[in-house]
Amino acid sequence: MIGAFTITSSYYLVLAAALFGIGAVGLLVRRNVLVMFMCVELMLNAVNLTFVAFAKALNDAAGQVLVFFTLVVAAAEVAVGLAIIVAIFRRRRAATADDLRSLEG
Amino acid sequence: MTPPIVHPTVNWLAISPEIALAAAGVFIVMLRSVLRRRPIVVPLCTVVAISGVVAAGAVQYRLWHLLRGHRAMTTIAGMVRVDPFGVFLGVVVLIATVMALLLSVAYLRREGLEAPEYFALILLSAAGMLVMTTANDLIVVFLALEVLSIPLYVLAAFDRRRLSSQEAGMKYFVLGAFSSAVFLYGVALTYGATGTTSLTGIARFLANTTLLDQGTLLGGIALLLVGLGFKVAAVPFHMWTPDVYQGSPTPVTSFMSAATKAAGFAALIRIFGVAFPLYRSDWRPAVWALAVLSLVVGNVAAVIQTDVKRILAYSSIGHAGFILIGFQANTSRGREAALLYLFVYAFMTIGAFAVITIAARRGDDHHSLDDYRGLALERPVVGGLLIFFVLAQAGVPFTGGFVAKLEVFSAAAQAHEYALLIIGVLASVVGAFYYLRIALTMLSARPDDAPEPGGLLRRVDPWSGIVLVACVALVVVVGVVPGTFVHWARDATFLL
Amino acid sequence: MNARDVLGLVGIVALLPLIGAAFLMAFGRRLGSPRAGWVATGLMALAFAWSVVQLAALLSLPPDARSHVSIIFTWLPADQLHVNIGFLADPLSITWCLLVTGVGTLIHLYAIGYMRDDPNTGRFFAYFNLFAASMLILVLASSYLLTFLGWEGVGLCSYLLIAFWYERSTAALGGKKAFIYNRVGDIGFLIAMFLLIAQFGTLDYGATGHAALHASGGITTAIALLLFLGCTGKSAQIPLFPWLPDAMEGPTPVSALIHAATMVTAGVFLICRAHPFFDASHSAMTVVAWIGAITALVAGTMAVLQPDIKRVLAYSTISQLGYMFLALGTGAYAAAVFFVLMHAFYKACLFLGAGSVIHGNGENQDMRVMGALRRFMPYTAGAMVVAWLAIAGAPPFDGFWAKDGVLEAAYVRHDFGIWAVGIVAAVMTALYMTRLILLTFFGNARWGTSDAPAVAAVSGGSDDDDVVASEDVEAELGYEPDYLPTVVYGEPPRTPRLHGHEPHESPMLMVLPIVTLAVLSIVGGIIDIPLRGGTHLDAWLEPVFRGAPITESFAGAAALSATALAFGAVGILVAFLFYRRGLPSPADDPLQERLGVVGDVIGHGYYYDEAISKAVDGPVRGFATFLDRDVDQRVIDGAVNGTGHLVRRAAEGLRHAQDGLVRRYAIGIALGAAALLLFFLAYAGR
Amino acid sequence: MTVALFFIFGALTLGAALGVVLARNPVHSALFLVLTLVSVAVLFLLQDAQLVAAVQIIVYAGAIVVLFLFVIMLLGVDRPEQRTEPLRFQRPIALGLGAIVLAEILFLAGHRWATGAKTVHGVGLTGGHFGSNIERVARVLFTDFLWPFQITAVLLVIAVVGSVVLARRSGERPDPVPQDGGIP
Amino acid sequence: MTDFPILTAIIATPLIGAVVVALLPGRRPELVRAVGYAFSVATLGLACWLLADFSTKKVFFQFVENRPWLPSIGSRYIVGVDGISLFMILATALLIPIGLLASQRYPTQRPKAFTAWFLLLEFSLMGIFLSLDLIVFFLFWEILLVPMYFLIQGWGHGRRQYAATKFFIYTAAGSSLMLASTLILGFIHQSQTGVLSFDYRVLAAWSWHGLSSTTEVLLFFGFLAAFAIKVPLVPLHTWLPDVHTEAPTAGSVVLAGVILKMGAYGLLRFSLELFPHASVDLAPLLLTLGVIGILYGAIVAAMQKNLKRIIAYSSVAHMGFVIVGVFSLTVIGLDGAVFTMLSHPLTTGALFLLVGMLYERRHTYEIAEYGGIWRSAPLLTALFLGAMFAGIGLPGFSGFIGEFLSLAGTFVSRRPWAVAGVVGVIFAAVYMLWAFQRTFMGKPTGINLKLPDVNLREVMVVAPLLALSLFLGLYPKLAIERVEPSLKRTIVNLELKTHFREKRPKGYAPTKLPDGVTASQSIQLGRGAP
Repeated sequence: MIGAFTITSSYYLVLAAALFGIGAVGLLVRRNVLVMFMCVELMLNAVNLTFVAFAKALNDAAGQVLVFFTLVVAAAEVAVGLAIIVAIFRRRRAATADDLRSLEG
Repeated sequence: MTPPIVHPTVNWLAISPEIALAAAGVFIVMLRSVLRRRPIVVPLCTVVAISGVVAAGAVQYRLWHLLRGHRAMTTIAGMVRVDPFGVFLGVVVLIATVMALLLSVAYLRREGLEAPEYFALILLSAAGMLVMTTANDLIVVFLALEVLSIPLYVLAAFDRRRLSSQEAGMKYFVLGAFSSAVFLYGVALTYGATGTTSLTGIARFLANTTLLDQGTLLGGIALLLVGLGFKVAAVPFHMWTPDVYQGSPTPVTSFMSAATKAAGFAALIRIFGVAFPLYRSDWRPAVWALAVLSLVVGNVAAVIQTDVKRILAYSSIGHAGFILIGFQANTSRGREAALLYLFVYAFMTIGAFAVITIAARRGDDHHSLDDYRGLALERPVVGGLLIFFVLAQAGVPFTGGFVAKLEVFSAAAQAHEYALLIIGVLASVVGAFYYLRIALTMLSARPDDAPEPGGLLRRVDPWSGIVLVACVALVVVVGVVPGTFVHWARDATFLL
Repeated sequence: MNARDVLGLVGIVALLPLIGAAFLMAFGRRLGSPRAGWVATGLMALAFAWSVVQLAALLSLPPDARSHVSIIFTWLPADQLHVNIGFLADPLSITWCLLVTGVGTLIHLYAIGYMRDDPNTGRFFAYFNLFAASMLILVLASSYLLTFLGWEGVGLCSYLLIAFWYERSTAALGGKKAFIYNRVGDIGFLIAMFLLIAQFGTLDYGATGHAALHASGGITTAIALLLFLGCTGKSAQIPLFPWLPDAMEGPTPVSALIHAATMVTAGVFLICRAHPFFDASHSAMTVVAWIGAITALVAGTMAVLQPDIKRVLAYSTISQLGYMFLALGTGAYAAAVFFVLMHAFYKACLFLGAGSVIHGNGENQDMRVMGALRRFMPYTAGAMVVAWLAIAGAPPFDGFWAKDGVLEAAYVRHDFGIWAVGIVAAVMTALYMTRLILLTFFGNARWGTSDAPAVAAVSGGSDDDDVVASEDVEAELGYEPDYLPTVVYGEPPRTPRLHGHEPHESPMLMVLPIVTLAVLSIVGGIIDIPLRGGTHLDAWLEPVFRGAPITESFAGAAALSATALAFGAVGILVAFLFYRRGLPSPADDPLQERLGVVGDVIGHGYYYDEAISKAVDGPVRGFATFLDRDVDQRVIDGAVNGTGHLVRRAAEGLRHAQDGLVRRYAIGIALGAAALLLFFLAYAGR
Repeated sequence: MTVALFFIFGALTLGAALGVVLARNPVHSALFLVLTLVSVAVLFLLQDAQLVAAVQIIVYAGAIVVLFLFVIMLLGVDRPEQRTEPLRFQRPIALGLGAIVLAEILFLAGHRWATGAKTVHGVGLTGGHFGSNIERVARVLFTDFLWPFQITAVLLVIAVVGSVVLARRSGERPDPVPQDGGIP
Repeated sequence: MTDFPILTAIIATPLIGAVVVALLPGRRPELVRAVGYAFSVATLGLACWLLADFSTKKVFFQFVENRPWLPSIGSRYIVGVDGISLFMILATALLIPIGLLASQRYPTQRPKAFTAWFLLLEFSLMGIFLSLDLIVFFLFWEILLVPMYFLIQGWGHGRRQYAATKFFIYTAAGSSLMLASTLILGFIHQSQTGVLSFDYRVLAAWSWHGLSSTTEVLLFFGFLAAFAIKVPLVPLHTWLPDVHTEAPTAGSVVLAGVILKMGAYGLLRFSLELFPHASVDLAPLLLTLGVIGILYGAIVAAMQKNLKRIIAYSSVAHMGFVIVGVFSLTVIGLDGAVFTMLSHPLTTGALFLLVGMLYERRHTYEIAEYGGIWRSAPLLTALFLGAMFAGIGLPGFSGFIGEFLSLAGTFVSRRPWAVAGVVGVIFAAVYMLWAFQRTFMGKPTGINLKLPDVNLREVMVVAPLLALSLFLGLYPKLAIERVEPSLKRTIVNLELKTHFREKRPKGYAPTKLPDGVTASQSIQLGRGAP
């Protein structure tokens, strides 16, 4: 019964899409910049999951290779992003995105 | 048992511009760590940076002559494709880079921001842009996007004394990360739909296969468009632009506006031209909408702005709209127009930002129109140059801006995109309004109690002078005798 | 040098005063008074002499050959249209030349005296000469277009001369009014020319004259009526007459020359010139005749109660011009021309006499404060009495013959209605002229013992509401101006400004022309006495009007003359009845009291002018204001600026969206992504 | 077995992701993030991606999240966030957009997601004589993806330089002009 | 001598002058002025030489030069002159030195920049009237805005910023649509024939059979948008009074004198040839707008309280005559239109100069501030009288010839419009005489009693214009015989391309070309013909 029910890559892809959606919504609704970054990580993870699922579906190792690049990018982004937050935080004791609105119009 | 790993052949000439820039960047970092805080380090780094750009430029020159006449080099497992198109935009990037570097010299000294890392970051970002111009694989495009963006996030936030600078960096970063995640998801979907990330591979696959389920591919295309639309500041992905342009140090803004746009459009045109030509009837309407929105929003929103940098930011959104017109036509003429526009725009915008860099008082914080009141009266040359550049951006005849707009509009006319054409010409009229507003302000007398415009400006430093002269010369020459430049752009339109 | 060569130089007639005008415009101020006047007069005299030479040259030719066109150069070669600057010398034009230069010379002479003390004599004579030149071009032109040039030229000079004393608002308004009324008429002239171009492709008198013979009735009627519209403007006929009374604001020689003797007869001239079109259209002729008759009567009644000596003469001129059109309308062209000539003599005499009276009477032109002046200015009085008899139609003065010819023509053509109106109008003529003479030269002397208020308010022209007191004028200018606005009906009598002096006769320079014209009024009729062998003028003009309906000589002519005389006598008698002792006091006019409301109506010119002024000030100005304020500024410019505001409003909205919050910006990106996906979902791939 | 694992870890992934978004305290968010990453790593394992799964845990959970926590602690921003959303319509729009985008992706993809060509790069996950997963990945990475691999090197240099520049103490050099007035 | 590129010289001389002036030291205004005069007078000299060399026999373009400019879109630098443009060139060349001379004393500030912009203005105007390539034409058309903008902005009065911006945006909006239409036209031509060219002669020889009627009408409106705003046609005129009121005298002179003619010139040169069917079909509309312009301009002018606004609205009325003349579609009407275009610069130019002189004395344009000027300034008044009556259209002055021919031509083809237009003749007298009365007549008070009269320089500025107006009024043949071959060609082409001839009123003789010119040559606009 269970054997008849197989998990195709579509399941993973839908799961990844949902994860991407959660990450995106999280970025929109959270004010803490750090949490916003985490949401970006969620989105990137969703993409990784997508890559891996496609790699499986297409029987292509390249899909898994792409995950590495995503990882590197995520790491680099986090490093720089956190540095920016630290720099700002030194000036102002505030970490929410809504506090930074001197530039507008 | 297992077959040996065969490393791909590398055509070093094809990637040497990137290598030159990256090497110069890394070299600067090394110098910084070796020389520490000796006074020699900044001039030395400047020289190294400029040498790097010049070296890259020399290679591009060589490549141009090698490749002109519809030839291309593909190397490193097909990931790099050097063709006249890439070289042309690479040259635009390099021009923007060297001019931004020249502008930075005096600026950094004035603002007390002198740091070798600044030059390194600009060079590395430029290297990313060059990678972008020759990228033949979606993942390379993505990585190039990151390589060019991350230094820009840092550079935007480079002025530690100004919170607005840090805010700009922050906003740019958050939105950039968001949009690149979206772009990456687009890459993933495209990969899933075609089994490859290589542009030529995608094209080959799509040419040979009839997809019954196009959904994944179309979703991928849409998300790719979002990510690149963000980079070129197309509406509705534009909202970072005014804030970031305003907050960033002005030379960085000039670099961003000219070079990033060139790189972004390089990717946009190449991806959609090479990989998805068969889907043009699908993506052209979408680009049409982006173009119209960019034209309207960019030009209309600028009308009531009071900060000069912000006005130019909105205008750059409008310019993205004009370039999108050329892109949207999806013809050789359209690409030619877009290329010429990017070329001319680099000079027009850097020229304008150069004047703003020079005229800004120390602190880089006084860019409201009131601060520019009377500038053209009291400093006729500097003020007159800004007027010249904004008029060129408005598309006044006998400037490159006019020729560029003309080319873009003719592409639309040839492609029978009449609605887009008319919206474009009307948008350029609305645009003229705020450009004139800048001119008008600079020509009207300053109240007696207001501080002198231009602040400490007594003499234009020679490096900025070179930039200004070059920009004026190029904008005028393209406007008066456009033949040669149009010819170059036409030679560069060849994609496949 | 044969006669044709001489006729080829007919242009010199016009050229002489033109040279004078140009010369005086340049040097008139330096020349000063009276030298400028002498220059102008001399040139006019020369022109007269040359006209006489032209006359002789024409006479030397056989009657049928008395027409010569001399082309100077091509003026307007546009497509098929080809208009030359060319002069046509024929009996008609030379007649007018003689009139203009002859009477013109006399009036120039008079003006030397009249304008002696004016600081702007040079300018005056420049305009005067320019007027003469324009008038001569008008009559000598060989095409409608060149006539139109002269036509407008005289209009210009009329404007400049009426408004010569520009500091007086009534003069300025009078000039403007004259020009604009004339322009209204010009529309007719212009459209007539367009019609000629459209139909015949030419504006040449000769060619159109021939073409008119073959043109359809509708076209000829249209052309004739349109030309006549032009004539009503220039010759002050109904409906375009109100400018002429206000034209009296000009110096009196101007009134005499332009607004009595010459310019106003241009309309008569034009119809004579264009007679083929009128000949071909009976309905147009009828219109002309009736308009003329009604004008003669109506203007005559308007003149009856006018207090101002010049305004009486102005209305009289309108009325007399009506007679001329009456004659034209009945086809009696020669009679009309004869009337023009005779009218020129006696009306010029009357105007110059009036000028002399005004001049000798402390610049007063209010007849109510005159009286018994014959003792102080005998020559003027004598001359004016002669002219009075002439205009009233007493034989054997020239007016008798002229009026007789006109009325007879109407009667013969069986236009009895017109004839009757003409006869009644003759009563009016006799009445108001007798009143004028009696009030001015006879009866009690009212100029010394005025019961008028010490400071008389002098109101301006009828369509001007700003009130100018003479003292104010003096105070303003720092000197006493030697001119004042004309007196309009209903105005209180003015204080004579004799300052203790008595009225005096004018100098010889002014008297001489008056007397000459009086003599001409007596004997002038000789040229066209309706007796066998006496119709010189008819014979002279016959080649011009060939093809026009012939007026048969009529057996009952004597009876008709008697009737007219009888009616004229009635008018004179009525005037004597009321005015033989002058006025009881300057403020009381017995006839006016007797007429009551009717008096007010005719005194105000049937309120015609007032009605027009009201209309212009009310609805017309209101409409223009509406166009300016509401349509132009609010709607049209409002739409333009509204577009700008719309853009601005949109920009405000966009600025509002750009609220500085990075999460909002992210929403923008997400929104874009959703929209793009939606687009690909809904549209793409199909 | 795989079905059960998928549903368990799938649910865990989504739940933890929701936890990241919903947790008021950033520290909790970071911990939920770790949970998400680990769950995803398990899902990787289920898809024959052993190397990637390992790297996922080492790099992501091990390095990146630690970095997050480090910064949270450094800055002392572990105060809970206000529940109320100050921006009007932000949440409904965000949720609506999220739902729409998700629905659109799912609808667009339809039944078949992976429509692409198989094994374009010549190295499949299974089959062929390419050895283990690590070898297969390495084979592709160092041949076809050599150029991107080199670019990542530049990217890391940039990350280092950028972080250093930004995080450097601004007190290194005295500010020559008065600072900004700050933001109201 | 025939090889000398005289047209290029005419275009380039002012440009060189502007550059030279810009390079001169700003501290030597007298030197700047001298150089300005030198270059503008040199241009005038070249223009007169052109007039002398211009053949009255040739129907097509003369002195044509043809060089590549922007090959990618087939745009070439093609200049040529025919009767239509010849007198626009002359009018421009005449008004520029006069404008400079008029500005010698006032405005006082920054003479160098003023002179340079003024010469640039001349440069662009010459380019507009000589270009035969639609793109190059647009190039000059658009660049004109820049010097004009800076002249108004830098040397205008009161609300000059508003006026300058309004001018720029308003006219740019119109011309942007023209650009769009030009490009569409060119590329439709390319798609049909494979040749990408913006040579007006090439397009004119093709468009009449190459375009669908809807396309033709739409493109016609695209061009009309630019031309109608420049003319200006009611209701697109409201920029004009604002701009005139605020512009410096010299700017007003050139604006009213030449810039307004650009629109009519464009209609005549481009619309009639490129869109013959639309021109014929829409002629009633344009005629109606023209007549409305005549009447509306005159009525609104009468209500103005500002001298410059009066003259501005009078220009609207005068340009109405031009439009009526053009769309009468008769040779006489076109003669009248072109003649008005030639005459209006003279008369209105003189009026603006004189009003400018009043402004220099009193620093106001408000009529209420004046009164009785005649006494203190008789010479000024005399000049004004002359200019006024020349403007009213008194026979003997050039204005009359133009109006007369325009209306006569209209009457020949379409009577009701002509009759309505004639009424404007009255209104012209009303508003001008009224303004004159209030300004110059009446009793002077206060400062008006002691206004200085015009000096020799000021007489020298105005007198030539009036003298020319008088000369042309008496000898219009000088212009008409040079203009008419071109106009005949235009009408013949119109008749050949459309079935317009059949619609003519009965008895209207078909227009004939001069001997030796074939119909096909005419439609080709003489391209390739000797």
